[in-house]
Amino acid sequence: MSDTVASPPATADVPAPMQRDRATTIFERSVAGRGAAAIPEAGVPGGDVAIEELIPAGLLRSEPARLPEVSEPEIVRHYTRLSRRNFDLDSGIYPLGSCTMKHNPRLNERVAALPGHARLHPAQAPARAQGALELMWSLERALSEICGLPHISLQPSAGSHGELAGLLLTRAFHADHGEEAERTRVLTPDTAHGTNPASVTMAGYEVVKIATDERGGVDLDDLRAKTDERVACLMLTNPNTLGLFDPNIAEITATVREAGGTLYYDGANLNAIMGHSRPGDMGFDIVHVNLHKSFSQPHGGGGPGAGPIAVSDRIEPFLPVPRIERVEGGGGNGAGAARFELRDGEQHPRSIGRLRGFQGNFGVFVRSYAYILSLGGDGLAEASETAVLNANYLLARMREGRAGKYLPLAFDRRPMHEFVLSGSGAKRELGVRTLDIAKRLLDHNMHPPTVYFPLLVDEALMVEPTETETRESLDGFADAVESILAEAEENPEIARQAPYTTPVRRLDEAGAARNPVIREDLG
Amino acid sequence: MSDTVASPPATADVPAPMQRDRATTIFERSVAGRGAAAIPEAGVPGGDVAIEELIPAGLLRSEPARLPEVSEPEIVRHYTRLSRRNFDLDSGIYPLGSCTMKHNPRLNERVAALPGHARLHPAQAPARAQGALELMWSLERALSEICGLPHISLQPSAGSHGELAGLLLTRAFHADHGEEAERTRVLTPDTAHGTNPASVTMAGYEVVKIATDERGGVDLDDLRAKTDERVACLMLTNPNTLGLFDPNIAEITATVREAGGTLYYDGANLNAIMGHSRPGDMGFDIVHVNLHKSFSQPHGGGGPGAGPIAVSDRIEPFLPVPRIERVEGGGGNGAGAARFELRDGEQHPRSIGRLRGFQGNFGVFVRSYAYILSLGGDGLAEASETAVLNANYLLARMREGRAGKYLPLAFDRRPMHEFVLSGSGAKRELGVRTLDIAKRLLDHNMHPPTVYFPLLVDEALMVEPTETETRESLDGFADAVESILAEAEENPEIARQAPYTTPVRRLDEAGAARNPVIREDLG
Amino acid sequence: MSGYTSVTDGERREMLAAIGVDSIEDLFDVPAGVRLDRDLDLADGLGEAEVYERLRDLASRNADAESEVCFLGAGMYDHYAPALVDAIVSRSEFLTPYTPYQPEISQGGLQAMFEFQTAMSELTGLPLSSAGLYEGPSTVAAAAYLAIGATKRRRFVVSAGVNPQSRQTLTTYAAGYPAEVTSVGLDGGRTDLDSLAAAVDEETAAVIVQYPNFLGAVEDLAAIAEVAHEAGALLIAACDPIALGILKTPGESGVDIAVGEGQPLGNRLDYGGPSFGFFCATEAQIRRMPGRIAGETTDVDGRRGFVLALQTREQHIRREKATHNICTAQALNALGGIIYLSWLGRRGLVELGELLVRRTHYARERLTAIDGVEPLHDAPVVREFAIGFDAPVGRVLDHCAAHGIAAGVPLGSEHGNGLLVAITEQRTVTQIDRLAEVLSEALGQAADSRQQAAGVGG
Amino acid sequence: MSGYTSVTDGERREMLAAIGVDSIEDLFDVPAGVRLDRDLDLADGLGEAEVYERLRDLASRNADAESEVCFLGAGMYDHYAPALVDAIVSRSEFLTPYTPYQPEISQGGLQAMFEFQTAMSELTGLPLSSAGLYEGPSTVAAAAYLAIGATKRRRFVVSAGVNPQSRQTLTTYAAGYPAEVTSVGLDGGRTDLDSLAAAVDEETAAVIVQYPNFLGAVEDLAAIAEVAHEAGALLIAACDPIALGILKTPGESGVDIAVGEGQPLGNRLDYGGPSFGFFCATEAQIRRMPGRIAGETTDVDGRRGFVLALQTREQHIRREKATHNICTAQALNALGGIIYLSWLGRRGLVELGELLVRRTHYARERLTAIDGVEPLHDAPVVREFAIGFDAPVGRVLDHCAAHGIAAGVPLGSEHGNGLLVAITEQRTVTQIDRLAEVLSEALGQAADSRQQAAGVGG
Ligand SMILES: Cc1ncc(COP(=O)(O)O)c(C=O)c1O
Ligand SMILES: Cc1ncc(COP(=O)(O)O)c(C=O)c1O
Repeated sequence: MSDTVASPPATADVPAPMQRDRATTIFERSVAGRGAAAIPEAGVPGGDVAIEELIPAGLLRSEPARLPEVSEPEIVRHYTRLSRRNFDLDSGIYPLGSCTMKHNPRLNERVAALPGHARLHPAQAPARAQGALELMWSLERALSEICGLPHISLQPSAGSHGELAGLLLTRAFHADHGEEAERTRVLTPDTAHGTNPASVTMAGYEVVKIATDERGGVDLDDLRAKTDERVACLMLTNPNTLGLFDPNIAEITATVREAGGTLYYDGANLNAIMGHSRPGDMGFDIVHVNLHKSFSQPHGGGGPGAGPIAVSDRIEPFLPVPRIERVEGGGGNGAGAARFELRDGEQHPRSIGRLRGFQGNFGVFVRSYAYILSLGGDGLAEASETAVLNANYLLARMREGRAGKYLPLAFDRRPMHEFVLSGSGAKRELGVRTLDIAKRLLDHNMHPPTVYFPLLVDEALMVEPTETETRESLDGFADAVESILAEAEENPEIARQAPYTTPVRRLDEAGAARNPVIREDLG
Repeated sequence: MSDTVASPPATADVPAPMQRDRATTIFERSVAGRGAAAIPEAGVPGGDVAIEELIPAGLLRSEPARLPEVSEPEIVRHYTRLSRRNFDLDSGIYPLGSCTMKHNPRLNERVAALPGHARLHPAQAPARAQGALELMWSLERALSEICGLPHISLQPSAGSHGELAGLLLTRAFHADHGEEAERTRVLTPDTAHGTNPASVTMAGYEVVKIATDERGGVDLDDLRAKTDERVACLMLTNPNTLGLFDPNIAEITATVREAGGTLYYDGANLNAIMGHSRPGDMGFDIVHVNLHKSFSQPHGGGGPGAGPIAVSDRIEPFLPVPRIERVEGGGGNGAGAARFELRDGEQHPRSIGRLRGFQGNFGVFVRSYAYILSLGGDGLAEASETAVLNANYLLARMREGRAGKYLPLAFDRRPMHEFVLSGSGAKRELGVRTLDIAKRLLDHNMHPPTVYFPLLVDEALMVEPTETETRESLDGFADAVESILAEAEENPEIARQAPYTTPVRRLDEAGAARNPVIREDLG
Repeated sequence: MSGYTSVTDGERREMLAAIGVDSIEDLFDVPAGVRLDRDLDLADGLGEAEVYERLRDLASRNADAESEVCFLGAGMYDHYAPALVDAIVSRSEFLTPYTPYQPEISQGGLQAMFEFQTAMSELTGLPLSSAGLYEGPSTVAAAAYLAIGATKRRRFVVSAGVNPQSRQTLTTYAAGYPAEVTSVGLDGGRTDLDSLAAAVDEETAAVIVQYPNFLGAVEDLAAIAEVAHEAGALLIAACDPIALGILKTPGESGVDIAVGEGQPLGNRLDYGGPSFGFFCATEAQIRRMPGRIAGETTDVDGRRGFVLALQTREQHIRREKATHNICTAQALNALGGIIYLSWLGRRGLVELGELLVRRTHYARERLTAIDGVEPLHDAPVVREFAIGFDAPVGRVLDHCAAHGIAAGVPLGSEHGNGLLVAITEQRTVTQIDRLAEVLSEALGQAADSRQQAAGVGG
Repeated sequence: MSGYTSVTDGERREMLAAIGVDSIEDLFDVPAGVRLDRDLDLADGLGEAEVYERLRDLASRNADAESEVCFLGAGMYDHYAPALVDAIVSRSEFLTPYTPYQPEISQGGLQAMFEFQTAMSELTGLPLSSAGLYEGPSTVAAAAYLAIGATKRRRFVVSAGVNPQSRQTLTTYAAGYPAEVTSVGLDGGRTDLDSLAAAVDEETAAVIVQYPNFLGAVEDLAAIAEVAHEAGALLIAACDPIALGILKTPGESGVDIAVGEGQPLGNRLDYGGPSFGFFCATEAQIRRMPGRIAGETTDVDGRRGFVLALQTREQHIRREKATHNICTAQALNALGGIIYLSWLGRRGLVELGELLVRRTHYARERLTAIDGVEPLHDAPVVREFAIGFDAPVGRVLDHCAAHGIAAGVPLGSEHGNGLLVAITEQRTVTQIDRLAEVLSEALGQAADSRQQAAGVGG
C-alpha cells in the first residue's frame, strides 16, 4: 500500500525478475522417457493379453498423444512459476466492476475438500447421498429467502447458463399459455451485460434494446413504447451495471407483467442489496444468482461458478429437473426424520428438462452454503451495507483532486456497490485513454476496474471494490489513480506505454486475432 | 532456465516490483476493533459469571496481549505477500550443500493431513492408535534396514537432537561399563558440522578435533594419536562434508572401537549411499537420519524435521523411551493379529529416558514413510545413484571454463552427492569473494550453495544438487556461475554490489548484531 | 462484523462523513415499496469451527468413494487425482483471479489455457480446442448449436448410445435454438448404421454419437462419419478423454466436433461438479467456437505472451451475435485437467488406458459368468460395460451397498433392466472379484425371493 | 525411475560420458568391505494411489479427534485451527525453503519470525523471544541449560506440578549437562511454597514450575519468583500459551524464562508433533538464548529488512561454545502459530481464554458432582482439571471410548488414580454433559463389578 512506484531502481541494467523468464510451455520442457505417474499393472489373472486382442486394431490410436514427458518436480515448478505470473485477489485490490471480487474464505475450500463431498459420485443413490441433498435443499431455502422467490433450481453452471434457463422457462411458460409463437422479443436495456443478449439469441428470441434515461435508469417511455404482446420477457439488472438502483423498478416490472411478459432479474449485482431488497418483491419472476460473485466462490481464473435460479409460482412447473424434494418422515419424528429425494421428468412433466449432467456444480454449493452459514442473515445484510459504503467512500475519494476532474461519474447519482466513471475527460485533456490508466495501474500492483463497459459510457471505468477491502486499500487505489493522472499531466507517454513491471508488457492482441496460434506446434 | 539476466530493462525509472514494498508487519496493519475469528459464547447453564469470580483478579492479566487486530482477508494478503518474498524449492535449483534440498512430493502432504493422522491426540491410548504405532514401527524397520543397525528410536526432533541422544547413549553405555568418569572426550573431524561439537558440549563432553588429510579424509595418524582410554565417542559424517567417502572407514571405526569408544554416524549425507553402503556395516553404533534431508520432509523455512537414531545391540538397552513394541497375536493368526504397544521406563529400566514430549514428530514420520513406500528399496538406491550422478555431472560442467579456473575443487577426489569448491582463486584473481558469487546468483533466480563451510576450505562453496534436479537445471547453474565469473573479469563491482533484483538488497547484518531489534515496539 | 470485513464502527462513521451522509441507510437509494423492512429469515452467523462441524456432519451422511468401493460411472469416474493437482490449483494465484481480461498480469492462467488447448487437441486429433466449457452434456448442446450456424440446418440425429443426460440436455436447448432431435437405435451395442443412414437427410445439421458410448461400446466413428458427411451433416462425438488415450482419434476418424466431460482428467467427483467440458473442432469452425480461447502473441518488447484470442466470437464483444453466451466457465477445472495430463504424460496415459481395457474386459467376463447375468452387448469396451439381469435393480444395489460396494449405475428403462459398471485404476482385481461375489449373492437372493413369492402365490 | 527424478537412460549415458566414467558404479568410490552387495530388503515402490490407500488404511485405524469427542490434553489440545493456517503454511514458498541463510531471498520467513517473536513476547510479557525450538518438554531442558550458563550453578528445583514428560526430559538432559534435579511437591494442587523455600539453596540454578500446572491449577508465580530470586536462582515457567491470554504474564510475575509447547497455537495434534516450543526471557539473557532469532535491519538502499540476528550464539558459528546445539527447528510450525494468533487477534484470544475458563469450571462442577468423583484440588483452573476416583482408570476410559468419548489422560501414579480432563472451544456444553453421563455410568459399572467381585470372594 505504501508502494512508491516512481522511485528509481536500485541500479540500471537490471530487468524486473519476472520479465527475464521466456514463457516456456510444459510441452517444451518435455524430454522423451521422463514421466511423473507410476501406473500399476493391470494384474488380471492369466496375465496381460495384447490390447489388440481386446479391441480391434482399427479402433486403436495409431500414435500416443504427445503429452509432455516430465517428472513431478518439473510439473510443480512449471505451474508454480506460471502461478507467479498471475495477479490474484490476495495480491491487492481487485475492483473489477460487475465481478464482485470479494475475499474467498479458506474455510470454504476446506469443507469442499471433505471426502464426503469431493469424492461423492454423482450417480450415488439419493438414499446414500442424503447429506449432499440436504445441503442443496438448505442452500435452496436460503437463496429463496434472499431473492424473495419461492422456488429454486441450483442446476445452472453460471450466470449465463441461468439466463438461458430463464429464457427457456419463459418459452415454456408462454407455450403453456399458447403464446409461444407470437412472443418473440426480449427487452434488454442498453446497459445490459453481453451475456443477456447472447442468451436471448441462443434461446431463439430477438433482442430489443431499451434506452437508458439521463438518470441512468430504464427509459420508461422507451420501455412502454416497446412493450407489447410480442414481448416474451424483460431482462434487467438492478442495481444496473452503472451501479444505480432503478427508482422506477416497480413500475417497470408492472408494465411488462401487464403486457404478459415474464420478468428476468440478472443477479450479478445482488451483492448490493442482500437483506435490503429482494428481486421477488420488485416483481421479478426469475432471478439468477452468481454464487461466484455474492457468495464467495473463488473465481478460479474464469470459473467454476454456479448460477442458481429462483422463480415465482407461475414459473415453477417448468423448472429444470432433477429437482430436490424434502419428504417429511412418517414417524412423527419431525425434521430429523425427513428424507431428500431427486425428482425427474416423470414427477415434473412440464419441466423444460435438464440443462446439464447430474445435479449441478455441487462443490460450489458447498462453498456458498458455508459462506451463508458463516455470515448468517445479519452478516449478509451487513456485507451489502459495507459493499455500498466502500464503493461510496471510494467514489468520494475519487471526486477529489484530479480524478474528479478527468474521470467524472458517468451518471451523477448515488451508486450502490459499484460506480462507473467516464475517462472521456482524461482522453480529451490528457491524451490518456481508460486503457492507459488501467495499464498504468498494473505498475501500482493493483487490478484495474472493468473497462469499456457498460458500452453506453464513453471510456468507461467500472469500479467495484467489494466489502472485504479495507479503507487503507481504498485510499491506496484513489491515491494511485491520482498519481497516474498527475504523472499524465506531466508526461502522458508514461501511461501510454505502461505497464513496465509486469511479466510481459502490452501484448499484440491484433496480431493474435489476425493470425491465431491457439495450440502448440509439436512438429 | 533461459533467463537473460543482463538484458536491459524495459524502461528506466522502474524498480523491481518487489522492491517497492516497504516491509510492513502484521502488527502495523492492526486497526483497533478489527478481527478475524468469531469465538462462540461459552454457553454454560446459568449464564456467564465474571471471570474474576472463577480466577482471583491477582492471577489475571492486567492488559490484553497486543495481538494484531486484522480481518481474515488482511491476514491472507499479508502472509501471501510475505510468502512471495521467499525463494523456495519450487522456484528453481537450491543446491544448498549438506541440506539435501530434494523435491517434496505433494502426496506426502496429503497423507499427513488425513484426520486420522493430523487430529490424533498424542495421549490417545495405544489400543486406539494402532494405525499410528504400526506406521512408526514400519518406518523403524525400514530405517533399520537402510542403516544396517537393528534398533531404532524415532524420537529425536532433528539431527542435532539425534546427536545429543547419541552422546547421552554413549554416556549411559560407558556408565554401564563403569567408565563414565574417565571417558570425557569426543573426537570430531575438523570438517564436522557445527551441531556436532555443540552437541558434545551439551552432553558434557570435551571436543577433540581430528585433522583432515590431504585427500580430504580423516587423518589416520592424528586419529590414532588422539584415540585412547579417554575417548568416549567418535562422531563422523561419511561421505563427509566435503562429499568424500572415507576410504579408510573400516580402519577408522575399528581404531576407536578397540579403544573402547562408541561410533557415531552423522547421517546428514545418507542421501549419497542409500542401498549402496550402510553405516552399521561400516562399524558405527549410532546413526542419526535427517528425515528432512534424505526422506523428503519439506524444510519449512527451518523445520520441522526429525532425527531418528539407529543403534547397535550394545547400545539398545539405553534407547530413549517410549519405545514401540510389536506384540504378535496369540491366535496363531499371523501378522494380522499383531498389536503395537508403547513401552516406557518400567519396561526399559536402563533407558536414558525421554528426549521430548509424546512420541516424536509423527507428522514427519508419515511423510517419510510415504516417501519410502513410493520409492521402495530400488527407488531409494536409484535416488542415491542419481544424486551422485547429478553432483558429478555438475562438477564436470564446473571444471570447464572459468569455474574450473577460479573455483577449483577443494580436494581433488571424486565426490559423491556433493562437492566443495574453493573460491580463493576468484578472490585473489578477480577480487570477488564467495559471498559475492552467492549474492549474484540470487539475481539469476538460483539459490546459492552453502558458503564458508566446511571451515577448513578457504572461501568454500558446497554444492549439493540432489537427484530431483534435471540436467537442464544443472546446466543452467553451471552457466550462471560461468557468466558471473565472466562478468567479474570485466567488472567485479557488479558481483560485489549484488544482488539487485531481490526484494531487499544486501542487509546490514553487523548493525543488526550490534543493536539487536528482535521484536516490534508496540509503543 | 464478520471476520471477512474490516470496517470498524469508527471507520464507518468517518467514511460516512467523507461521503457526506449520516447513515448507511442514506446510501440505499431504494424505493420504500421494494425495501425489505425486516431481517432475513436466516440463522445467525456461526464461527468457523461451528460451520466446519456442520458441514462435516452433512458430508458424513454421504457414501463417498472413500467409504465405498465405487463402480459408478456414466460420465464421471473415480480416478485417482495426484496430490499435486490440488496443491497447484489451490494456490491463490490460480484460485482467486477472474477471467484474464488484463493479459499482462494473467500470463499464468493464459499460458495454462494454451497448454490445455494443445493437450486436448492432441487427445482428440482435432486442431482447435477451446479453453473449456461448463461440463459434458451441455457441450453436446453447444456443439449442436455450432452445427446450426455452420450448416444452416436445424435437425440433429442422435444415437441412442449417447448418454441420456446429454440427450435430455440437447432436447432442452433445442427448444430454444430451435431444432428438431431424432433418435436412432443401437445394434449389438453400437449405433445401428442402417437406421442412421435412413435417419440422416438434407436437413440434418449433425449426427451425434458417443465414444465409447453410454453402454461402454467403442463406436466405429469412421463409418458413422461417412454417413454424416455424405448428407452434408457434421459429425459430433461426445468422448471420454481417458479413452482417447488409446482409441483412434476423432480427428483421424472424420469427426468434426469432439466434446466431452473433463472430470476424469484429475477433477474431483464433487457429486457432479464443478468439472469442465472440452470442445475441439476442425479448422473450418475457428470463428464459430464457443468459449474462451487463448492464443500466443508477443509483447511490445518481443517477449512471448498469451492473450484471449478470437474474442470477436464472444458475448462481451458480439452480444446477440455471439457464437455462445458463456462467460464464467470452468478455468480452474481445466487447469486441473492439464496438470493431470502432464502428470500422466505420454506414456502414463497409454498405460492407464491399457490397464482399464484389461481390467474392464476381465470384469465383464467375471460378471457375465454369473448365473442370470447377461452382457448387453459384446462390442469392445474400454472402461465400462453394461449387464442385464432380471432382478429388481434397486434391490440388487441395496444388497451390494450393504456390503460396501456401489455396484453400478442403473441403465434406465431405455436399455433394459441392468447396470452400467465402470472400472478405474483404483478398482483392483480383488475388488472386481468381490463385486462378482456380492452381485451373485444379490441375484441369488432375488431369485430366492421370487421363488418364494411364486410359492406363496402358487 | 521414480516420478521424482528425471534422468532418462539416454541422459544417464551422456552425463556419465561428460563426467568421463563408464558407469554409475564408477562414481561410488566405496571400499568393497562396506559396500552393500545386495538389494535393500524393502518392498518395491508403489504408485501414488496405492501409497495413498495404504496410509489411509493406517489412518483409519486411529481414533482421532474427528471421530471421537476428545477431552485429552496434558500439553496438546484439540483447538480448532482455521483453514487459513493450512492454506498459508502449505504455500510452497513457506513449505519448502530451508533456514534463511540468504536473507535477501528469505524476507518472508524472516519477517514472520520477527512477528512471531513479537507476539510471543507480548504473550509472556518478556522482552526476548527466540524464533522457536522443537516442542514443549525439551524447551524446559533448554531453559535449564541456559540457567547453568547464567548462574554457573548446576542444580534445578522442579515442582511436581510440571508435566511429568517435561521432568523426564529434563532428567535425561541433566545427565549430560550435568546437573542435579530435585523435586518439590504440591499443596492444594499448587507448588508447596514452604517445601520450595526449603529446597532452594545457593547451588540452585533455577526453580522450574508450570503455568497452569499439570493438574490445571494456576500457580502464584510472583510468590514463587520471590523464593527463587532470594536464592539467586532463575525462575523458569513452562506455560500454556492460550492461558497466557488471560493470566497475569510471566514477565509481570518475575519469571526469568517462559517456555512452552506451541501446539495449541494453530498447530495440528499430529499424534504429538511436529509443533514448536517457544522460549522467552528477560533482557539479561540476550546472548544466551537458544535457537534462531530474527532481527530488524536495513539494506544498502535503506529498505527495512530482516536477518538472523545474534548468530554468534549459534552452533554454525560458535560450534562447541554455542549456547545450544539446535539447527533445524520448527519454523513452519511457528509460522502457523503467528498466523493463528493474528486470526484470534487481541480480542479473540481473550474471548477464547474466557470461554475456556467458564466451560472448564462448569465441567469440573459437573464431573465432581458424580458420585465417587473427587476433585484433586480446588485451585482456579483455565482449561484443564484433575479428578480422582477409585475405579480402574483403564476400564473407565474403555467404557467412555466405547461411547465415542476420549475422557481424559490418566494422571499416573504420582498424582493418584484419576484423569486429567481438558476443554477446548470445540467441546460444547452438550458434550461436557454427555461426558458426565458416560463417566458416571462407567463408575457405576466399576462399582457394581467391585461389589460382585467382593460377593464372589466372600
Ligand atoms: C451483469 C452481469 N450479468 C451476467 C453475467 C454473467 O454471469 P456468468 O459470468 O456467471 O455467466 C455477469 C458476469 O460476468 C455480469 O456481470
Ligand atoms: C552434516 C550435518 N550434520 C548435522 C546437521 C544437523 O541436523 P539438523 O539440522 O537436523 O539438526 C546438519 C544439518 O543441518 C548437517 O548438515
